[in-house]
Formats: sequence, structure tokens, C-alpha cells
Amino acid sequence: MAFEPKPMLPGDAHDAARRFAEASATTLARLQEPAARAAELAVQWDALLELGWAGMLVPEDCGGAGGTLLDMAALAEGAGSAALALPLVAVCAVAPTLLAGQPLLLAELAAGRLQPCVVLAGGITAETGRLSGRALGVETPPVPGHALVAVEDALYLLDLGTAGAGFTRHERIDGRLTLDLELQGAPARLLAADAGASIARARDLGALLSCVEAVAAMGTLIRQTIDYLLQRQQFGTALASFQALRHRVAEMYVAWRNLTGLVQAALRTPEERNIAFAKLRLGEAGRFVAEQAIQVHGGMGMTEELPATRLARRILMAEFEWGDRHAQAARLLAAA
Amino acid sequence: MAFEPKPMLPGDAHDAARRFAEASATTLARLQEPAARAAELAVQWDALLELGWAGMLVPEDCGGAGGTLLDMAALAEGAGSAALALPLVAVCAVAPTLLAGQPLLLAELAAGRLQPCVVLAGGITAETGRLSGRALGVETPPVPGHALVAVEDALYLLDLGTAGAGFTRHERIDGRLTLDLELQGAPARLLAADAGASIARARDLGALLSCVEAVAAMGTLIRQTIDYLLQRQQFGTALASFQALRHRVAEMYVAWRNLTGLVQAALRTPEERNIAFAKLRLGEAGRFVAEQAIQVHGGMGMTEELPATRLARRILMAEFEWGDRHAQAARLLAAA
Amino acid sequence: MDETAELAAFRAEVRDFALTRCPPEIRAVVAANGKLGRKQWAPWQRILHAHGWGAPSWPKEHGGTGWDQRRRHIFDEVLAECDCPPQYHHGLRHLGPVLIAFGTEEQKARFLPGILSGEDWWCQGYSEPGAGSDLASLKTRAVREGEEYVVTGQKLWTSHAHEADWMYTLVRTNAEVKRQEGITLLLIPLDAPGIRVREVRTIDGWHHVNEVFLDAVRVPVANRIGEENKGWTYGKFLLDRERLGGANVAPAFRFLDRCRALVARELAAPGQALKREQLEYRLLLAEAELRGARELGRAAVEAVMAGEPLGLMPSELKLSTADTVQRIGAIALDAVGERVASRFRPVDASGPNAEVEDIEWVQNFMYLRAKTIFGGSNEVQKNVVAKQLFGM
Amino acid sequence: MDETAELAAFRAEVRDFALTRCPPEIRAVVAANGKLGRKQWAPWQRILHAHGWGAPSWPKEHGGTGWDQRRRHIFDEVLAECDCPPQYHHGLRHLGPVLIAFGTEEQKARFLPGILSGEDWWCQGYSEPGAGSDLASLKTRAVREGEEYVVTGQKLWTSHAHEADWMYTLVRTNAEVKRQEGITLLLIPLDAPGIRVREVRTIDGWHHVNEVFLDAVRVPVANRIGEENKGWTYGKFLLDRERLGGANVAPAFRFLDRCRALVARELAAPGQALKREQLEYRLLLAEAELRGARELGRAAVEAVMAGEPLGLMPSELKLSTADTVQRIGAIALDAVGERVASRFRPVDASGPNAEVEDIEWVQNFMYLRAKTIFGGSNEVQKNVVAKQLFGM
Repeated sequence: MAFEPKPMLPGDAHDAARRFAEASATTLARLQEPAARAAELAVQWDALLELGWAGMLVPEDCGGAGGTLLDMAALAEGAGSAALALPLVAVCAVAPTLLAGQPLLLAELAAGRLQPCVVLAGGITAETGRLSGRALGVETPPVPGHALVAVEDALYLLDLGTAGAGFTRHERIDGRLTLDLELQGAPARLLAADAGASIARARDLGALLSCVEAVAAMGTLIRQTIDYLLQRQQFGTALASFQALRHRVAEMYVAWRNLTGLVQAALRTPEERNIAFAKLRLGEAGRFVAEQAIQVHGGMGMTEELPATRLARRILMAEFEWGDRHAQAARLLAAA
Repeated sequence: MAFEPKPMLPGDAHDAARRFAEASATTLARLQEPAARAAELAVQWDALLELGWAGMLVPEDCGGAGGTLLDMAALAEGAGSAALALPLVAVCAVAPTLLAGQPLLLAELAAGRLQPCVVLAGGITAETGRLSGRALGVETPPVPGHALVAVEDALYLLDLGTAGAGFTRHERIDGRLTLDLELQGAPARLLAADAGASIARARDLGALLSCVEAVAAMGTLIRQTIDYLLQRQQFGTALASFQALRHRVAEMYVAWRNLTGLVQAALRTPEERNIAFAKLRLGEAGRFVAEQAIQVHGGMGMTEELPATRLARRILMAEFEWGDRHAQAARLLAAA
Repeated sequence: MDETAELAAFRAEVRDFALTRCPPEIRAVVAANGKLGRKQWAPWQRILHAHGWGAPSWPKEHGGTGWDQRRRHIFDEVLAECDCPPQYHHGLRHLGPVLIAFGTEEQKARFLPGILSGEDWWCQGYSEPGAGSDLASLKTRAVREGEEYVVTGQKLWTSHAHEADWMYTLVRTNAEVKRQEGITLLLIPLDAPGIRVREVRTIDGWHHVNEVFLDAVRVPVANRIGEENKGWTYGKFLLDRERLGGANVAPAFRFLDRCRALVARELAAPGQALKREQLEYRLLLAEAELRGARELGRAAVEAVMAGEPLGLMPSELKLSTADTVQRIGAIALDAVGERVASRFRPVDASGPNAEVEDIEWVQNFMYLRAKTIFGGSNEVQKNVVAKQLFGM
Repeated sequence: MDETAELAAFRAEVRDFALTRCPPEIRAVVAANGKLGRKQWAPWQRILHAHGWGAPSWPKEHGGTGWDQRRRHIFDEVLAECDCPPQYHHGLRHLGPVLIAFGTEEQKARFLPGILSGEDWWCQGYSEPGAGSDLASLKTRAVREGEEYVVTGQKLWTSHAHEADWMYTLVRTNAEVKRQEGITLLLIPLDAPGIRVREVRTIDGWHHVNEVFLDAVRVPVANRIGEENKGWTYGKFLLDRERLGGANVAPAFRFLDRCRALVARELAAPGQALKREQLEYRLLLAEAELRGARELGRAAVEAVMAGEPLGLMPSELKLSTADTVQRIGAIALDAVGERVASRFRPVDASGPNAEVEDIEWVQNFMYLRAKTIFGGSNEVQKNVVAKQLFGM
């Protein structure tokens, strides 16, 4: 029997997210033009909001499900296993963490009326409630509405339709949509002046859930690689019988299992240090698994339509979300 | 037919040095106690001096052979192919480079009456012609007589029998002999106050010839590894038929050939930059080949008596001579 | 003048030509690690041809330069050092020599001039779905009907088919014999009825490879090279002549230089010192490997000059450079990935940043995956090396 | 008290015991990455036994603690964290459980107490020259003569044979049947006539493994475990019980800590900053891998507690840690190699520096080569993983 990866957080939430993501991928595979894909993603995003996932981490008295980190992680794992091209983590996990203590906005978020992109990376300045500067490649819901913007320790809410705010959309390498924001004195609402701790917590949560998504994608990718090698013949022999390829796959598997261990430790104890080590290792292990999957798929690995390629690009992208390996190393060394 | 490495600098000098080194290794293999080995090395060293190799780079009018870098490198390559445990490069190449312009001392060197160890690594200070400080693990002729000591840009000649000079001998991991020098106001002769350029040149020459020796040792090591895998059976099959091991050996071979290319370039144009890149790559390629040779020899690779082990340790040691990979990287980055 | 001085003079002449005659807009594409197409290659070939340098690897009587291997190597190196495109290979290096060796007089007269001038654009129809490195398993059939072959099948990984005029194609004319013995080499115009070219979308986001579907395409027997069922011989002749292709490491050095400049520019802030130093160290390791490969390349050229067999040198070169170039691509990705991988394709046609600066580094990272896959994968190269080393 | 609190209390109890009762001179050897011998192990085992903790993995009725797998794991972890030696395994973890499962009452009465108290010292006679990972190809013969076996052959890689009293030994009693079916397990005293132990000099410079030559050694049949020709079963039973051995990553973490301290101390000078940062970054990568492996180890312990099969976990653990620990050893070598590898063995008995400080880092680098070779080489582990993943 071919290998089937076991989820870290099995259950209904995982399965629902997985089914959703698989269906999404099937539909998107038929569309090539970025504009057509963006339109389809908008439809899918509405369906996702219908499922109430934006409220997963929102307290019940704000209209949410009052779920735990593990509930959210189960969704991320299911979604990640098929490399869902929607901003589940940014909107449904990072945003509510930033909005903790803002019951009205949390209610809006849970209801799907507030769909903010999240700008934590710097590059924006604030003066008397007006924001200026650029933020590039910010993950976004298909139809950009608002942005939660961190300016040092302060947190702002910006309406993207306001004067002084402009944006362009791109597709990331993993097919998700992003914004390049150009702000020129755009008026924004100050939500909190001293939100440093919650901004850091939100970024860490993003990093952790990126790892969860990537681990899930790696499991699927390894399964697909094994299936491919079992099925594909060369010089009259199944590729799966070549020891060099078998050992490569064993190395991919061990790298994946090792990363899974780190992620499980960070899920159990979601402290900065645990998350930083998991994300650091994702940079190494994820890159290795993605590159080798492409390699052992041979020429097929070069094609964009191959599901394995899509997963590989998702894994490569995950490293760059919420701080890459060098950012993680820098903070670990600074803390030593 | 099994693989046989081709020398970079074939010819009589190479063959003579190779035969000498092979005979040396055969004799030493019977001796285990460091003191007994040191005594045997002393006998061999006298034989080496009889061959006139200490005069290879010494001008003819000083009683030497007036040879070129390539003549010396051919000796080093032959010696390296059997990991000769004598300080050929230090005494016969680095020392005469330091002594350039000192005809009397060069004549002593060529005649085998001056057998200096070379101390370039710092840790010694000079005050009014007296040297103090420690130098650890300095490669030495079996019977220590003199030391050429660089103190910043100045070069001194020290008689190790003098008051204030003490030493202990060790064996290196590659079986060569070294000194720990302890100097407490030992009187020394100032040979040149402004020898910075020749000290740098001498160190570079040492680094280059270490690479030559290591490349030769790697060639032999790869040959022995291939022979072992061809001959050794496991689970009823020759180890040489396992693709994972075959690919490993192919990687060792390519790493060796690539390093050979760097060393050939540096021999043709022995500039600082070429030498630094070769030595940097030796750190990576040599370590890889040595480690993998031990690995694919299995348990046998752990035994000290195996010739392959001796070669592997020689290659590991070569990285640390005349500046390791980080020292090379630092100077390359500083020059950029 | 002795040979060394002559070669130095030749190098200077090529450099001067490259810097003054290759259009800046073409060199700019190379300098930006961009994707080259017929748009850049064809005019460049015209310029080279006009200067008499259209075919460095052809004999003089067919319009080549007659240069020896040393001069050809210098020519290739200098072009790369000056950010000129390498010459488009399908006509000049692949088909041309086969035509010269095995073509009829009519075929030579018909096809060689168009290759030389850059007027005819060629692509190679060898690979097929499911064949991979096992080329001899190809299935595209050609059935003789009078003075025509009727060709049906499918080709894959056909680079430049979307901008080419012709495809030299291996087809199966006999399925009863040993796999290598039933293959024939045909020249097929891409505008022939029954041909459909479909883009294969690759992970880098560039359009360079295609599927080519052949549905009962009628090809005159006059377009057959050499004998029927001997195609494998000609294909092999072609591949053997390509074995020195890896000797020119100069493009990899230019890529390294650009990556080093990128790292210095992208990570100039003091807060980025740690990351910058990591990447600089990795660049040094990569440079060392390239320097070793460059020397192996020189040795290969000298071996050809001396009439010695190349042995394992082509595999050594490929295994010494393919990984290394990928690692350089990874260093660049590490430098700019966070900023650029998030902006791969524009969705909205207008607005700021519709053109993403430095995006080519992400495309190159992806594109470079092919280095260890195509042209004999790393695994195949290691098999070749091991077979020789172990004698089994 | 709930289970979590109980485990925390247990952990504290073990820590207190380890820190107060393990002699400082023994812990100093561990803390210095030194080589452990009977001289350190035997007194430590006496202390543990006196406290009733002599055999954490044995059932109570045979003098064990009766601890579950969780507690045994905590015990092992804490010992390592406190620089106490791990327990000597040959008697306690290998032979003891086999005796308990398959030994006669006489054998249990004769041998278990000496193992518990640390009075009898055991070594394992399994490997042979030329056998490597292919254990079943062993050739040492035992011929039955009346109430004795006459054993002739040679064992290799026999750790601690030079300081042991007994060797549990696999021998061939039937050469006519399938290789695994003619093997018998005998207990042989090392002072028996006909036994010669010769040191195998290993690359690390420590004495720990030996060749053991057996020349017509007479062994009473009473020293046979279980049935004749069933030795493979008992050997396999033993190896299966060892499959959780890799779950304790704590020693590797201590090794990492020491290496990190070494790097900080050795490379404190400003001129060494570049090198120090390189090594610190590599240490972080290694730590990340060890953290992942630690979690896999915990999961394996929980799997055993839940009665679930371990599946690939032992191979995952070994492949996740063996390389990593080697890499840590390499980082240390990079830090001190230039100063220390040049002073491996003293030649002159006296004089300054006859004892070389930090030399154990070079020895450990060499010693650690064995991590990916013995106990199922990395290549064998990957075969195991691949076989499971591919189902073939």
C-alpha cells in the first residue's frame, strides 16, 4: 500500500478544510489567467467565510466559535495539505489576534464583514493619523477591503477605499493573492498605541500556522512523489526501484517527520523560541523537500500544472511568511 | 579495470616521492607507540634529506637544485598520494621561501644541516632579540633543531637547544610530529625586520602545497574506496552494486576533480586569491571525501590501521595547515 | 606571433566586437538574467553572420569560421563575459553539423544558409511524454506512403517550438526491431497541416517549452536526413558533438557576479549584517566550485585540441556546475524572496509595481531546477561516472 | 496527584538523586565528553542498585523498578541532563531481558544479581569480520561434544571485551540450514582457555573495541540460552527491545551545549567574529533538528505507552540524530581543529602540554563517525524507510 501521511490534528475540522482545499485546487487548475483565478478565488473566499472560519478564534460573545489554537491549526493543516490558495491564516488567525480586546471589530470579522489584510513588515509611517509609505506583497483576501497596519508598536485600521490609498494585486508563487500598498497620507483609525506585545504574538501565530500548513503540504508532496515513482517506468524499470531515488525519498520523509516534531512541540507550547526554531527548520527542511520533489519528478516537476509543483511552491513560499530563516536565526541569537 | 587516479604532475619526481612515501607508510604501519614511530620517522627523514629534497627550491649557487614550484609540487603530490608523515612542505618549501636572500642559511638547509620548524601563527613576542610565548602544534622534523619564527613582520632564527626554549612533541592525527614550543626570553637571531611579504608568500606556498598533498591523498583514497566496495560482499551482493554507494563515490570523485581544477589553476598562477579559493574548497571537498570514505568503509573505516583511514585523517588535517577555510574566507571577503 | 599572443589578440578582438556590436537592449536582457527568445537571438545572429562569425563550429567551406576548439571556447567565454547571448544552439550546434555530415547537397543548400543568417528558426523534437532520459523509447510513428511520411504522435519539452519555423524530429519508422534501430530523423516545417503547438506552463512563469502534437502530418521523404531507421546514429552524433557544451563556465560566473551585487544591495542595512555574511560566505563556496569547474573546462578544451578522449569530463563538468548554479539561485532567492516571491504575476493590469523589480531572481530559481534534470539528470550523470569508476 | 504532577515529582526526585549521589569525578568525565569505561560505570551502577534503581527496564520480581516507559524515558533524560553516565547497556538492557524471558531458573539466579549490582561485566559477541550489517552471515562455529560446546572463530567490534568478565555470543551450530536457523546464543566467560582479546585501534584514539579470538573454547551446555539453533530469535528479541534506544536525545543536547560554550570561548576575539557567527548559525540549525528529534522520541514513548506499533519511528530517530550529532562534532572540530588536531598523541612523556586541553573534541569528531555506521548504518536505515514507504 502506498504511503499516506497521518495528520497531526485529525478530526472534522481537518477533514472539512482538506476537502475544501482539494475542491478549490481542482477548480483553479482549470484556470490560467491571473484575473480569472482571482475572480474564482473571490467566490471561494465567500464560501469559506460562509463556513464561519473567520470566527474560529473569535470569542463566542463576539459571535465567533471561541476555538483554540489547536482548532485553528487543524483547519490550517487540512487547508495546507492541498495548499489552499486563500489567506486563511492571515485573516482568520493573525487578524483576530491583533484585534483582541476590540469586540466590535471582532464581531465584524466573525461575520465576514471585515476582511483585512495584515501589514506587519514595516515601511509605513504614521503622522497625526495619516499613513504613508509602501508595503509590498501583502497577502490579501481576493477583494481587498481593509488593512490592519502595524506602525512600530501602534496598530491602525485602514479603509483601502479611502483617498491616499492605492494598491496593485499580484499572484504569489503559490497562487495566493497579494497587494502592493501605496499610502500617501491615507487617514486611518488608531486601534491601539501600545500593541507591541500583541503584534509580536500575532506574527508568531502566523509563523507557527505557516509551519503547520507547510508540514501538511510536505506530507502530501511526499505521497505524490512516491506515487509518481511507483507508477513511472524508465529503461524498463519502475523509478521506485532505483536505490538512489529511494534513499532521497527516505531523506525527504525524515526531514518532514523531524519538522513535524518541531511543529508539534510548538503547538503544545507556543512560545517564541519554539516557534522560531520550527520556522528556522522549515527554511531548511521545506526547501530540501520541495527541491527534491521537483528533481525526482524529472521533467514533469518543471510543469506548473502538476499538483506536486503547486505544493512545492507553496512550501517554498511558506518560508518567507512572517519572517524567513535568517530572521528567525537573528532573533534566536539575539536572545542567547 | 579499477579506477587509477592520474597525477597532475607526472614524472620522475612524483614517482620517486610516491615510492618513498609508500615505503614509509609500510614500515610505520608496523609501529604503534608514538615514541617508536618518532624514532622511525627520524631515520626516514635522514633518508629524505639524503635525496636532496631540502635543496629542491634552493638556488644552485647555494648548493640546491634550483627547482621550480612545479618541481616541488611534483614531490608534494607523490608524497601526498601515500600521506607521507614527514614535514616535506614545511622544511623543503616554506623554509627556503622564508630564507630567500640568506645564501648561507639556504646552503645549510640544502645540505640538511639546518632543519627548522616554521612558526608563523602568532603567539610569540620579541623584545631586544629575545622571544617569549607559546606556539602549539608546530609541524617539526623528527629531531627538532631550529625554529624559524615570524613575529609580526620580523623573522627570527631560534636554536631550540638554547636556554629559555622548551618543547614537547606530539603526533598529529595524520601521524606527523609537532612541537608545542614554550619560549621564555629565549635569545634568537633576527634575520629580517621587514619580512612581511616573504612571510605571506611562504604561508601561501604552504597552503598551496597542502592542497597538492591533499588532492593526491584524495585520489588514492577514492581508489581504495572503490577497490573495497568491489571486493566486499554483503547480503550476497558486492557493495559496489548498490546505487546509493555508487552515487556517493561519484560525488566524491567529482568533488576531487573539481578541487583538482582549483589546484591546477593555482599552480599555474600562484596568486593569493587562487590559493585562498583552493584552500577554502579543500575544507569542503576534503572533509566530504574523508567522511564519506570512512562511512562507506563501514566498520573498517573506524579502524586506525586501515590505509584509507590514514589517508582520510591526512586530508582532514590538511585543512588546518596554513589557515583553515574560515581564515581563507575572511581574507577573500576582506579583499572584496 | 606565438600561439599565446595570438589567442590574447583574438580574445581582445572578440571582446571589442561584443561590446561595440551587440545591441545594448539585447545585452540588457542577458544582464538582467532575463529569458531570451528569437527576438533577441535572431538579430544577434544576423550581426554575427554579417561579420563572418555566424558559425564558429562549422568548417569554412560551409560558411563557418573554421576556428579550433580553443578559439571557439574563447569566443563563447568572451560573449558571456560581455553579457551577449550565447548563440542559439538548435540550428548552429545541433542540426547544422548533422546536415554537413549526413545531409544531401540539396538539403545543405536549402537549410544551411537560413541557419547561418538566423532566418530559419529551428527546434528539436526528441523528447516525448513518458520517455524522460530514456530517449530510445520514443513512440511518434512515421508511416511511409509513397514519397511522404505520415507522422503521428506527440513531442514534449520542445523548447522554442512556439517561435520556430522548423523542427528536426526523431520518429519511429520500424517498431519490430531493437528500439534504437527503428528511428528516423525528419525535418518538419511547423506550419505543416496537422501540427498543433501548446505551451507547457513551467514553474518559472516563462514560456519556453511546448507540447507539439502531430496528427497525420505529411513530410516529404526529401526531408529525411540520411537513411531510414538510422536516426539514432545521427542523434548520437549530435549529442557527442555537444559534450563540450559544459566547458564554458563564464555565464555561471556572470550569474554569480550579479547575485553578489544583489546581496550587497538588498542587504546593505546594518540590521541585515548577519544574513548578508551568511550569503556572502555561501557565495564564496559557490565561486570556489565554479573556479574548479572552469579549470576542468579548460582541460577539456585542451584534451580536444590534443585529440585525447574526453572520458568523464562532460559529466564532471555538469555535476560540478549544475548544483552550484542552483545554489547561487538559492542565495538570490534567500536575499529577495520575502519581497519578490509574493509578487509573481500581476493580477491587475495597471497600478504601481505592475512590473516587479528583481522578479527574475525568483523565475531563475525555478528555472534552474531544470539544470539537474534535463540534458542527462544528475542521477544519470552519476550512473555514468560510477560505471566508469567501478568498471561495472 | 494526577499523572502529570506525579511525573513532575518523579523528574525532580531523579534530578535530586543524580545531582547529589553521582560522584563528581564520574560526572566530570561525562561533562568533558570523555570516554566512559568500567571504572566509571561499575561504581555508578552500584549506587543505583543500592537505591533500588539498578534496573529501570526490568520487572520488579527480578529486582527491577517496574517503571513504565514514560518513567524510564524521564530517568534516562534526567541522567543525561545532569551529566551522569547512561547505564551500561550490555547486561541491563540487552542480556538481562533475554535471560528473564528465556533463561532457566539457574541462569537467572546465577547471572541477574551480578548484572544488577554491577559486579559482573558483560560484552556482546555478535559482529564478525566481513559480516558488517549482515549479522546472519556469522561464521564462529560451536560443535557439541557431550555436555560442552567447542567454540572456534573470531568476533570483531566487541566493545569493552578488554574490561568485561563475560560475553554473550552468537555462534553457528548448524551450517546446513537457512542462515538464521543454525545460530545459538551462548554465555562465555572471557577468562576461559582459548580466548584472546586484542585491541582494535580506532580512529578516535580511544580503546573501546576489540577482536576476540576463540580457539576451541569449551563452553558448558548449561551456558546456552534457550534452545540450540534458536539464537537468532533471542538476538532479535533483544534488538527489538532496543528500538526505543534513540528516543533519549538529552545526551545530544548536552553535547550541543558544550559545543556552543566551546565556540563562544574559542572564538571570543573580535577577529574571529565571522567564523564564530558561521559556527553559531550552524549550531542553531543543529539545535532545531535535535528539537524535532526530541519530540519524535516523546511520541515514540507515548506510542509504547498506548500499545501502538513503533513503525518507522526508530529509523526516523536515528536518521534525525546521527547526522546531526556528527555535524555538531564537525562544528567543534572547526572551532579547535587547527590548535588541537595537531597534538593528538604525546610523543614525549613529560614537558609542557603533555595533556592536550580540548583534545576530546577531535576524538569525538572521529568517534562520531560510528554513529552513522554501527547499529544499522544510515544506508540500512534508509533502505528500511524506503521499503515501508514504497511498500516494496
